[in-house]
Amino acid sequence: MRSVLRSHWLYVALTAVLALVAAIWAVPHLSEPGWFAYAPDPTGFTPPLPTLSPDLFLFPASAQIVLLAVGVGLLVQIYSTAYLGHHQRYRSYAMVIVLFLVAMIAVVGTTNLWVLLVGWEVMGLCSYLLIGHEWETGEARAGAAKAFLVTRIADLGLVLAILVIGETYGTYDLLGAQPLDGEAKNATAIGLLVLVAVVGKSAQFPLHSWLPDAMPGPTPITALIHAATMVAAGVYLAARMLPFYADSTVALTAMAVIAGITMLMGALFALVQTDLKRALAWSTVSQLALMFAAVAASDPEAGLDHLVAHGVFKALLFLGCGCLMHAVGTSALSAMGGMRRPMPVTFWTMTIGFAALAGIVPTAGFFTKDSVLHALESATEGDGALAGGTAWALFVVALITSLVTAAYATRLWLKTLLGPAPGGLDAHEAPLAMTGPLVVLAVATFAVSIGQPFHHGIGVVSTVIAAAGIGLVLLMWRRGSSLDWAPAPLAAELGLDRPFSRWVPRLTGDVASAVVDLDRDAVDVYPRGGAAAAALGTRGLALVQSRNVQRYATVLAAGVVVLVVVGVVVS
Amino acid sequence: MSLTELVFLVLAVVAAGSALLSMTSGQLVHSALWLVVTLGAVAGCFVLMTAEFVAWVQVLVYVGSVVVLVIFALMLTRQTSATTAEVTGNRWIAAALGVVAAIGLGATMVAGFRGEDIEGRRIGTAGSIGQALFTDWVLPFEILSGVLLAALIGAIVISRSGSDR
Amino acid sequence: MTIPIDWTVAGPATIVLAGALVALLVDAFYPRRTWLGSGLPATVALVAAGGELLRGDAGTYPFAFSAIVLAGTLFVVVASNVMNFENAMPPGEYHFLLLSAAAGGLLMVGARDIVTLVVALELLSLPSIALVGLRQGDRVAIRSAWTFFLASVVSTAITLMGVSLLYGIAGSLDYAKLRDGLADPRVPDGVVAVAVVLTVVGLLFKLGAVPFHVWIPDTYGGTSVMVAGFLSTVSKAAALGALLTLLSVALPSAHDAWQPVVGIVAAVTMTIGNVGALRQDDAIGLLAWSSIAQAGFLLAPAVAIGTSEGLTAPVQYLAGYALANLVAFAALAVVLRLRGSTGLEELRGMARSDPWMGIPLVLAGLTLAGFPPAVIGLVTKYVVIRPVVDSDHVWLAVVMGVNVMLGLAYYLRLVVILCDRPDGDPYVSPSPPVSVRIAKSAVLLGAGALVVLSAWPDLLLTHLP
Amino acid sequence: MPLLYPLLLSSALFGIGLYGVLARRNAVLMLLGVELMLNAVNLNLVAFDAWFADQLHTGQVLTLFTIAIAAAEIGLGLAIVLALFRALRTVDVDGVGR
Repeated sequence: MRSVLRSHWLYVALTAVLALVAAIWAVPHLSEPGWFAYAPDPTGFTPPLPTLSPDLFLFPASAQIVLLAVGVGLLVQIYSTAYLGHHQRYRSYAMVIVLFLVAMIAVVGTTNLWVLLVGWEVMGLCSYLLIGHEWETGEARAGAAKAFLVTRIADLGLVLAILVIGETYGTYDLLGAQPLDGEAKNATAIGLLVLVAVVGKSAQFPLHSWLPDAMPGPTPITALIHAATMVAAGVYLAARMLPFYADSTVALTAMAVIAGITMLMGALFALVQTDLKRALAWSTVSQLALMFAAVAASDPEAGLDHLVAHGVFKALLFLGCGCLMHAVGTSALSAMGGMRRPMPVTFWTMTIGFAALAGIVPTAGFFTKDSVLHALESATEGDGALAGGTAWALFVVALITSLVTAAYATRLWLKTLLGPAPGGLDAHEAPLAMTGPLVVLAVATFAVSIGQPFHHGIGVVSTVIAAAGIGLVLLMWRRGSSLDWAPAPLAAELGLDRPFSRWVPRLTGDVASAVVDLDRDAVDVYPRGGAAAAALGTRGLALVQSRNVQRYATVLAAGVVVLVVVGVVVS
Repeated sequence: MSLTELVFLVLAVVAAGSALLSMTSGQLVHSALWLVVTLGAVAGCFVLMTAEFVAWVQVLVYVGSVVVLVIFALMLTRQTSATTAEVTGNRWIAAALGVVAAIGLGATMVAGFRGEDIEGRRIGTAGSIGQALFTDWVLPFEILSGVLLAALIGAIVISRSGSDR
Repeated sequence: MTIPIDWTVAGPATIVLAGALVALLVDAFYPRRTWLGSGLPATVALVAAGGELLRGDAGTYPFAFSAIVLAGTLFVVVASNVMNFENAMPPGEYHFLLLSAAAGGLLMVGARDIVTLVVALELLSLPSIALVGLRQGDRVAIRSAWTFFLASVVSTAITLMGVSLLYGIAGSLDYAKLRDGLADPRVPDGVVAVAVVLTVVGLLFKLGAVPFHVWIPDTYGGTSVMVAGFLSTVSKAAALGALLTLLSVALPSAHDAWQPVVGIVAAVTMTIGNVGALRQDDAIGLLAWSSIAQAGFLLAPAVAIGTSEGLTAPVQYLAGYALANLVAFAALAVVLRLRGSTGLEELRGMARSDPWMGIPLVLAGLTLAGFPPAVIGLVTKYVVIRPVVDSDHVWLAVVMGVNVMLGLAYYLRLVVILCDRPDGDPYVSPSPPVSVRIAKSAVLLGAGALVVLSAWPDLLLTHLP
Repeated sequence: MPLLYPLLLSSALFGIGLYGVLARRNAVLMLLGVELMLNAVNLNLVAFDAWFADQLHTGQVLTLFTIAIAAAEIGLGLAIVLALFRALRTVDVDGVGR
């Protein structure tokens, strides 16, 4: 029994069973007509708690995401047997991945908002545990705590949004609360609260800073969290809730502005990184913003299509990054290069991944990005709730972002895989358990493009833009540029992280200690302040006591006075 | 102003004044003795409000036993080192709270019960109180016996430190 | 006219008090003064009182609180066996005081006039104070008792002032007559507000709500662990039952005066309790602050007392909280006995090295946090938030939501520490004596109950009023 | 006799007692402050009872109970103070906190 428990394949089997069950459940839903606007029988929905029934229900779009999550989860689990199998805490790691997938399925598969909240919170907890998996390093601990705190702040938005939806529609069931056409109520409030929730979960501006700092986590986990599941849950939620706030120009404009800022910022940051993993993290932030832009343009379907495609190729890139790290021992760009010969599988699969990121035909990234761009272009014609000016700005920013994206994808490709190999490097191909998932994902990168819509005009424009970006970088490469740009503000990530790294922890700590001290010491401030300054001396020090009964009684009596005043004034 | 009112006012002044002295006096034993005066004056007030039985209990329980107990405790815990001050540095905030409490309560009383008069009916004979106590208020009376027993046992066990066990 | 004694209220309390006396006498005259010698009659008396309680009208509101008080005391008595090695702890007096306090709690919950309420409150308070200072020759314990005593008598005096004003306004202290008297008082509303707020103070003190919480961290930290467990559950249950009955039966017409006060106190209580708990590095200190925070959650639904949910929600929350809290305190008592410390570092990895005590602690922590898989904690959290939302106190519901999040931070820290890999040599538990085994079995039973309730929350929700 | 006389005396005594509890350095004298507060309550109760001429004598009965409770409290309180004194050789509240 012990040896079975110790065996890695037990966890893979567990994940495989989960994936199989999810697939059996989800695949029939894929071909169903209609999208989220599925109109159910509106009767018979009551506030679901306290029964806490899961109320599982899949839409075609959610079925895709379930499949994506369990698929990537299974591949990550297989990959981890080789990557992390000898780690002493492998078992807890593997179990947390399973828990994570279950929570993700709960979020995507339920119609009960409270179950959704539970899954959402469990995902937050799991990501905290996984990012902090190597808690021996201070970096991992800090990154984990930061991710937890930031997403927690955002989770308040979700709690409030659920409460407002319950108040507005009288039920906490998504189907029961489905607003009929033109009858969405409290749309702006719900929209803004949902926005707060997803901005935190999906690391959008201004709560973006946790995602790059979560990179000390094991690389497979980064692939799972930052490609397929947790950050995707934010986009999914925004799309899923769109019917509640589709009428609200305010909420959609806010989302569009945030998406615009984030996509360009993330792409620019990705362009100057010297660390592959961190560059990929910023790239994720930027791509997620693209999906939000689609949602803001009232075409969530395009956003979710891109979510699936991006999930596949970004998982591929992260896992490939893991193979490289396995080979060279670090994720710094300076340590990589010349991988074609020693690591052919990694080289070719990652090339496909970068191509998809840059948006080259016929990868899935090309088709879904074009769908998003097409959605943005349609929005400029005033189809959605976005004002024409906002939509135009967003469209232009998205085009610039594709240019930068193509540029940084090329740069990363050149710096990691081509170029001269650093001296003394003895790279070798990763074991089969690691390269296998890469191949599967590479195939999937093409497979997902099957059946994707193709938009002629946009397709040509975006291909030209991508080619320009790629060509520019290739040209500079030919000219002998090192491709290491680091303008100071960009390299410092614009200093946007400062409020989080400095102020927030300090503030929390201060408040906590202040309350404890208040009971012990603070009351003493009054007598000390009252006494003449000269008399302070030793007597003043003697007054700074803890555990003084009289101080307690004073607090009590003063509290009663305050309460009586409140009672009299209010009544 | 009737004689009763006059006597009551005198007693009230005595009670409040001695209470103030009791709470501010530097000599511990003086404090206890001033408290006896206060409690006696309050007992007098009870008599003026025709609550004779309560007044007697007040005198017996408080003046007769509680204060004696307190004086014993003061003697037992007399400290060898001379104490610097009999009030703590907390006294200004304490004084402020005391004044706020007194004025606030006084204002409440004035707002709620201005212009009412106590008729001089005899309400507090031992017979009528006993009747009420043993017919209407038996349950709390019985519970009270439990309170006294529990306090007694508690006091014994707490003061029996480091003895036979 | 006479007021008859309501024996459905007085019966169980009488049995418990009689049991207290028997326990004291057995201890005094039994030649070998053992822990079981007085513990056994105490247990029997509590069980008998439970039987007497069941003969009455089960399912009523006071019944639920009485049942929680009795069951909680029984748990404390059984788990207290862990203290039998302490020579400084006199068993007869311990059980006598514990049962006296429980009788006081029972009478408080059943009181139908303020005179009985005040006397019963004292029957709960004075033995509790003595219990805190019971460990003989222990400086910290006696200092804690002094803190608790002074805070308690001051709040009693303030409460009595309020009671005297209520009497002046309504002319009676019977709940039913108070209700009529306050419906159309001759005096201004401000006077009623002063009287009501002052009266509620004593009960808020027993509940440990801010600003009457200052005694809690010192007192819990200075006394025996099981006494702290008693204070944080049974004493709170009695105070809550009495408070809700008082507010809903006697003072509904003074609704405008107490409702904002109760709302504000609940909000501030849960916030300060949670923030205070964030910095604790001892498990007892953490539970002490967390019990302050939980008092806020218990109090919050009282703003919706006009609805039926406003009355039932606190009972259901209380049941879950009391069970989890007692399990936690009892497990910590065992830990303290075996390892000599309850510091969080001492607990590191306990769920692995000593699963029989560590896993119940994890369960209790998750329940208190309201985090799955301890579904019962989550459900009861929802139960208390719902009436608050329904009664349009959205601001309070938001504060509660924020505090659920705050609470997660330190409860999960406790859980993570417990589940961590133990550093250093794994702790090897010596074969514990029978008394510890009894306490351990109580912990395991309580943890089992938590598991059952988590799997089937309806069991709790439908069987309480 | 005006009802306000005893009520105002009671308010004054309550305030003075509260001051004593919060300001006296000696633990025994803090207890005396509590006694003053309780006496203030008693004055109120008796005054209202006399005003209503209550048939149930609620006010006076509660006064008697309050006196008994005060006696029980002071008994327990003094025991604690004596134990404190034995343990710490002081009844100075500042010293007790140390």
